[in-house]
Amino acid sequence: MSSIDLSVHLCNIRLSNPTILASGILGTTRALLKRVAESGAGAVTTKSISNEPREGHKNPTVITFDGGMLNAVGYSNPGVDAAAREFSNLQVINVPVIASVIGTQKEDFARVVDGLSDTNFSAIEIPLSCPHTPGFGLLAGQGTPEATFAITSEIRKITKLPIFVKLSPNIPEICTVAKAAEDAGADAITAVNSMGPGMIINIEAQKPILHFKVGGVTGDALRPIAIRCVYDLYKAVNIPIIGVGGVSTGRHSIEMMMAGASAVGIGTGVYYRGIDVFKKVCEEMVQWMEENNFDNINSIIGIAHD
Amino acid sequence: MSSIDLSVHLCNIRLSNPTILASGILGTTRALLKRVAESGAGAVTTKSISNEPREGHKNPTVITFDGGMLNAVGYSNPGVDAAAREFSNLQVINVPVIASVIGTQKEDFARVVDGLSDTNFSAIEIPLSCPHTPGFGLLAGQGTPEATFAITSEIRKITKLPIFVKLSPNIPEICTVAKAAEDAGADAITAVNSMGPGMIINIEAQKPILHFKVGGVTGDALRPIAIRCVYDLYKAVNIPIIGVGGVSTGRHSIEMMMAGASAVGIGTGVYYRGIDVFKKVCEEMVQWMEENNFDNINSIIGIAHD
Amino acid sequence: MIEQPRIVKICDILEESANVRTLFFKRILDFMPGQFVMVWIPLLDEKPFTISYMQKDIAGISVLKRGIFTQALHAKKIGDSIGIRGPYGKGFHTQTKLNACVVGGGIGMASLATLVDALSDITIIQGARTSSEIIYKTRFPEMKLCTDDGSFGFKGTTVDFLRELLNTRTFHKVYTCGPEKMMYQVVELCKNRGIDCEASLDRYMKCGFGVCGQCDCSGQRVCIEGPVFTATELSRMEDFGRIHILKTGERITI
Amino acid sequence: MIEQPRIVKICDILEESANVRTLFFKRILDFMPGQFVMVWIPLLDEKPFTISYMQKDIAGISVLKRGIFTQALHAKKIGDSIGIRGPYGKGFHTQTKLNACVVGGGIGMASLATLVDALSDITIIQGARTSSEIIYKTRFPEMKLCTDDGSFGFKGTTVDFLRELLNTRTFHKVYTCGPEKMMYQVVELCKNRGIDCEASLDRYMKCGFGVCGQCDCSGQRVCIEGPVFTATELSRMEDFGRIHILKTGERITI
Ligand SMILES: Cc1cc2nc3c(=O)[nH]c(=O)nc-3n(C[C@H](O)[C@H](O)[C@H](O)COP(=O)(O)OP(=O)(O)OC[C@H]3O[C@@H](n4cnc5c(N)ncnc54)[C@H](O)[C@@H]3O)c2cc1C
Ligand SMILES: Cc1cc2nc3c(=O)[nH]c(=O)nc-3n(C[C@H](O)[C@H](O)[C@H](O)COP(=O)(O)OP(=O)(O)OC[C@H]3O[C@@H](n4cnc5c(N)ncnc54)[C@H](O)[C@@H]3O)c2cc1C
Ligand SMILES: Cc1cc2nc3c(=O)[nH]c(=O)nc-3n(C[C@H](O)[C@H](O)[C@H](O)COP(=O)(O)O)c2cc1C
Ligand SMILES: Cc1cc2nc3c(=O)[nH]c(=O)nc-3n(C[C@H](O)[C@H](O)[C@H](O)COP(=O)(O)O)c2cc1C
Ligand code: FES
Ligand code: FES
Repeated sequence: MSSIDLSVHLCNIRLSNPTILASGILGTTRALLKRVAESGAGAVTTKSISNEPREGHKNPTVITFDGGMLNAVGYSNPGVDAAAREFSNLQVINVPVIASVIGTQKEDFARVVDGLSDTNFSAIEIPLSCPHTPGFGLLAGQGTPEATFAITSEIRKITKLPIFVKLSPNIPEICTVAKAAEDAGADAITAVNSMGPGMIINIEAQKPILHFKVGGVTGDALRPIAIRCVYDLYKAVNIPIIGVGGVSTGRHSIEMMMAGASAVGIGTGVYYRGIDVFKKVCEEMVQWMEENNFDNINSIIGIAHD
Repeated sequence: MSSIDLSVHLCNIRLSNPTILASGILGTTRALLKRVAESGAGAVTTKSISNEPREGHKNPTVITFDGGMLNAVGYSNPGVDAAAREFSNLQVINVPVIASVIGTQKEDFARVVDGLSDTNFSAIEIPLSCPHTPGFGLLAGQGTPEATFAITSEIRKITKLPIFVKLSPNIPEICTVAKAAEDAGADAITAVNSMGPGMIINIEAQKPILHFKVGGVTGDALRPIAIRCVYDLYKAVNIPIIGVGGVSTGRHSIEMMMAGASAVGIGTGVYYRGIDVFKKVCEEMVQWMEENNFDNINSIIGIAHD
Repeated sequence: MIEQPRIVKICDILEESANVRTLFFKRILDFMPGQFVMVWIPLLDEKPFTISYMQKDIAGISVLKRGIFTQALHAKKIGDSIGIRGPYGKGFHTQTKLNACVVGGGIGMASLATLVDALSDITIIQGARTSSEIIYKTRFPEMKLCTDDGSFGFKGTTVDFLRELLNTRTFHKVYTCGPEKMMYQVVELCKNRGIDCEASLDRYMKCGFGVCGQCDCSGQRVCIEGPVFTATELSRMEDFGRIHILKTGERITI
Repeated sequence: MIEQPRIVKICDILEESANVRTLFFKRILDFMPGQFVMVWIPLLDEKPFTISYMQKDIAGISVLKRGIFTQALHAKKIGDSIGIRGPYGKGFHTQTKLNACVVGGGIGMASLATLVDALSDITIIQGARTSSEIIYKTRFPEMKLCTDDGSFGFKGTTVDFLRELLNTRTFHKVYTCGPEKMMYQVVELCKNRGIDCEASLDRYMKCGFGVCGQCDCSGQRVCIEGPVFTATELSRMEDFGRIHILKTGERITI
C-alpha cells in the first residue's frame, strides 16, 4: 500500500479516512455497524432513533431504478430505550459512531439525546430533512431556518457532543437553513438527505410500488444535486460539511471533497458496490491521488472553488 | 400495425399521439421541428423565445452523467422578431407547434406573445421554472404562486391560444403554484422543467464542467420526481397535465399517463434513443396496450390513483 | 439490476395441506435452491418467500397461512396477479453426487424442496405438528415423516428422528430449514457427529438486497450473506437460535 | 455513454504554419476520419475540432488562431492540460482501393488529413490565401498547392485547380472541407462531372451530441448526421452554401 494518509479531522474527531456510513443504511444494530467499520468506513452512523419505537412504513420500502434508489422506510427503529441498550458497549467498534436522532418536536429530539447520554457516541446527527415520513423532517416543517435554529439550540443545551445538522436538497434556501444551524451551535452540516420525494408506478399493477407511494431518491440521480449543495454550502458556512449523495467510487468521493466536503457519507453505494464500498472508495482515492500527485487529502477540500 | 389509436386531445388540440417534443431540445429552427414531427412526435415545442436575442451561456452547456443530463444552455435564442420569421409558415409541419415564451417581467412575456401573433402556433407554453438562467424562472422568483398568477393573467389578456404553464419540480408547493396558474386562466400545466440545479466537477481540472457551473438535471434521474409531481398535480388541478421528465420508453410514457398526464413531453430521450424516440415510444405503447388489453389510451390517464 | 417487482399471473394453485397452498406463475428464474423472492400484493405489503417449485418456465411458492399477507395470498385465484422481485440471497451448496439429508420443519420444507429436486442420493425428513399439516406428500413419496402428535409417521421431532437415524448411518451433508430452535438442534447434532450442515434462516426482511439492515443476524445480512449459512458461519453468529429482530429493530428472544 | 470532457496532457506541439499549431495528446480514440472532438478549456469555453493526427496512442488537433478560444489553445505549452470529449459525428466514407481526391481550403485541410493517411491512391489539393498559411507541407509532400496570391504553387482557388485537373483525369470520389462557398463550388463541379463527392460542414456547436439544435443545417444536425454529408444529402439541404446560424440561433447569409 501507498504512504498516502487519508485521515481527516471532523470537529476534533479523527477519522482514519473520510468515508462515513450514512444513516439508515445497515445502521440498525451494533453488529452491523461493527461489520461496516471492518469493511473500511472511517465512521458509521446509526439508523435514525426516535423517542418511541416505530414500525415504519409497510413494504415495499426500498426499490431501485436506473438512476438510483427510492426509499420510504419510515424511520423504523426500536425507540431510544432499546437503542441505548443496542448501542451500549460501542467500544467494540474501532471507528467513531454517530447517533442519528429524530423527533417530531424539539423536546422529542432532546429526550432522545438525553436517553443516549450513557452511550459512547462520538457525535449526534439530526436529520431535519426526510421527505417521506409524516411528523418528521420536511413533512413537519423542520426544514425551515426557524425550526432548524430552534431544534439545534435545544439539543445544544444538553450535549457537549458535536452536532451535525442534516439538510434536504429539496430546499432552494439550503444555505439559509445551514446558517441557522451554524448560528444555533451546530458543529457540522451533513448535506444531503434523500431528494424528492419521487414515485415509481408499476404499470401492470397500475399502482405506485412503494407502500407509502412516494419515497426519497438517492444514489447516482442525487449526486449532481448533492455536489451543488455542498459547493454552495462551502461558501455559506464556516463549519465543516459532510457530503452525502450518490457517492460510490473514489472519483465521486474526491469530487464531493473538491466541492467542499471534509468527509463523505455513503448509503446507496452499499447497494451499487457491496458492503466493502468503503474500502474500495478509499483505495480508489489513494490511487487517484498517487496518479495526480496529491499527498494530502485535506488539500483537496474545496479546491474546485475559484 | 395495430388498430390501437393513440390520439389524445389537449385543450381542444388533437394530437395523433401523446408524445411532445419538450422545449429546448432541437426546437431551434422550423426545419428541425419539421424533422421531429416526421420522426413521430404528436406535437413539438420551440426552444424558449425571449424578447431580445440571447447568446446563452458559454460551453460546456450540456453534459451527461450516469443518471441523466445536466444543462445550462441559458436560453439562447434569436429574440422574438427573428423567431417570428423563423417560425412563420408553420403549415409545413403536420403536427401542432407550441411556442415556448420567456421573459424577465410579465410585460416581457406579453411582448413576445404579441410578437408571435401572426404565426400559426397552436399554444403558448410559459416556463416559470428554469433553475439556471439569471433573470428568468426560479432565479427571478417566477416560481411563486403570486408571480405565476400575475404572469399567466397578463398573457391570458392578450391571447386566445391555450396557455401551458410549465412548473419546476424543485418547489415543494408545486400544487399551490399550479392552482394559481389555473386560477389565472392557464389551460394546462406542463410538469416538469429540469431539476436542481446540479453540478458536476471534473476532478482532474478541479473545476465544474458547465461554464455556468450549475445546470438543470433531466433524464432518468428526474423521472421519479416528475411522476410524483404529476401524480400530485392530477389531484390538485382540473386542467390537463403534460408530463415531462425522463421519458424515453413506452413504459415510461404509460407510467407518466397513469400518474395523470394527458400528454408526455420528451427531451433527454432524444439523446438516449435518437431523434425517432417518438416513434419508438409510440410503438412500445401500442405493443404494451395490446399485451395488456387496453384499446383506448385515454383510459389509462390517472389510472394509478385510488 | 433494477429491484422492482414484476407482475406475474397465477397460472395454477395446488393445495399442499390444510393451511399451505402453492401458487404457480410463469417466470424463468435464474435461481439456486434456498434463494427467495419478494412477493408483492399492491397496496398491501411485500414479503419473502422461497421458490419451492421450478419447472421449465413455471415457478411456484408454497405459502403457509399465518397473518394478513399470507391470508391474502391464499385468497388469490388463478388469473390473479402478484409482483415478484429477486431471486435474492445465497442458496444451498449442492454436491449432487454425495449422499445428503434434508430436515424440514413446517413450511421450512418449502426451502428444501428444489434442493431435493436437484440431489440424487437424498434422505428427506419432514416434521409437522400434525398429519394434516404435512406438505409435498405425493411430491416426495419417499419422505420420512414426523408429527409432534404422532398422527402420522414417527411421533416426535425431526431432531429426535435424525438422532436415531444417525445411530445407524451417516450423511455427507445435512440441510435444514424450519423453526430456528429446531435448526439450532440439528446443527448442534451434526457438529457432534462431525457432519457438514447448512441451515436456512428466517428474519424479518424489508429491502431484500442488503441496504436496510433489517435482517441482521449478528452482523450478517440474512438477505445477502444468507438465508443459507454453513455450520461454521452459524457458530460465529451469537444470535442464531436465540434472538430475532422485530420490524421496529427491537431484539427479542426467540 | 457519458458525455463529459476527459483531461489530457499536451505531450507535443507542432507549428504547422504561421497561424496553425497542432497540439498532440495521449489518447486512443476510436475514430473515423472527419469526426470531431469537443475541446474544453476550463472556465473559458468548449469548441469543436477535427482530429488531424491519429498515430497509435497519440492524437492531434490542428488549430487555426482566430478568436479568444483558439488563441488560448495556441498559448498552451507542453505539459498543459485540455479536456476532450467525443469523437462525435459521422466521418467520411472511405473506399481504400479507389482513387480519390481531397480538396482542402485553409484549416479545412485538418479534417482531411487522417483521411489522406487512410487512403492509398489519393490526390491532395490544398488552397491557402498565401504561402505562409499552407499546412502539412512536409507531412504530404505530394500535395498540389494553390494560393490566392500566387505566392506558392498554382495561383487561384482550389476550385479552379480541380476544374483544370478534371479536364485531363477523373476520380472515383472527391472529399472536401474548407470555406462553405468553396465546398459548394466543389460539390457543384463534381455533380456536373458525375463524380461522387462528400463535404464536411462547419456549424456553431454546443452539445455535439444531437440535443441542443444549435448546429442545424436544413433539419440535419451537423454534429450527428454530419459533419460529413454526401452530395446527395447536400442537394436536399437548402442552407448549404447559403445560411449559417449564429450562437443566438439567428440565421445569417454566408
Ligand atoms: C428467506 C425467507 C423465506 C421464506 N419462505 C417462505 C415460504 O416459502 N413460505 C412461507 O409460507 N413463508 C415463508 N417465509 C415466511 C413468510 O415471509 C412469512 O410467513 C410471511 O411474511 C407472513 O406474513 P403474514 O402477514 O401472513 O403474517 P404476520 O402475522 O405479519 O407474521 C407472521 C410471521 O411472519 C414473519 N414475517 C412477517 N413479515 C415478514 C417479512 N417481511 N420478512 C420476514 N418475515 C416476516 C413475522 O416475523 C412473524 O413471525 C419466508 C421468510 C424468509 C425470511
Ligand atoms: C466539426 C468542426 C470541426 C472543426 N475543426 C477545426 C479544426 O480542426 N481546427 C480549427 O482550427 N478549427 C476547427 N473548427 C472551427 C473551430 O471550432 C473554431 O475555429 C473555433 O471555435 C473558433 O473559436 P474562437 O474563440 O477562437 O473564435 P471566435 O472568434 O469565437 O469564432 C471564430 C469563428 O469560429 C466559429 N465558432 C466559434 N465557436 C464555435 C463553436 N462552438 N462551434 C463551431 N464554430 C464555432 C464562429 O462561428 C466563427 O465563425 C471546427 C468546427 C467544426 C464545426
Ligand atoms: C434505505 C435508506 C434509508 C435511509 N434512512 C435514513 C434515516 O433513517 N435517516 C437519515 O438521516 N437518512 C436516511 N437515509 C438517507 C441517507 O442517509 C443519505 O442521506 C441518502 O441516502 C443519500 O446518500 P446516498 O446517495 O449515498 O444513498 C436513508 C437512505 C436510504 C437509501
Ligand atoms: C438541453 C436542454 C435544454 C432545455 N431548454 C429548455 C428551454 O429552453 N425551455 C424550457 O422550458 N425547458 C427547457 N429544458 C427542459 C425540458 O423542456 C424538459 O422540461 C426537461 O428536460 C425534462 O424532460 P426530459 O427529462 O425528457 O429531458 C431543456 C432541457 C434540456 C436537456
Ligand atoms: S432485508 Fe434489507 S438488508 Fe436484508
Ligand atoms: S451541437 Fe447540439 S445538436 Fe448539434
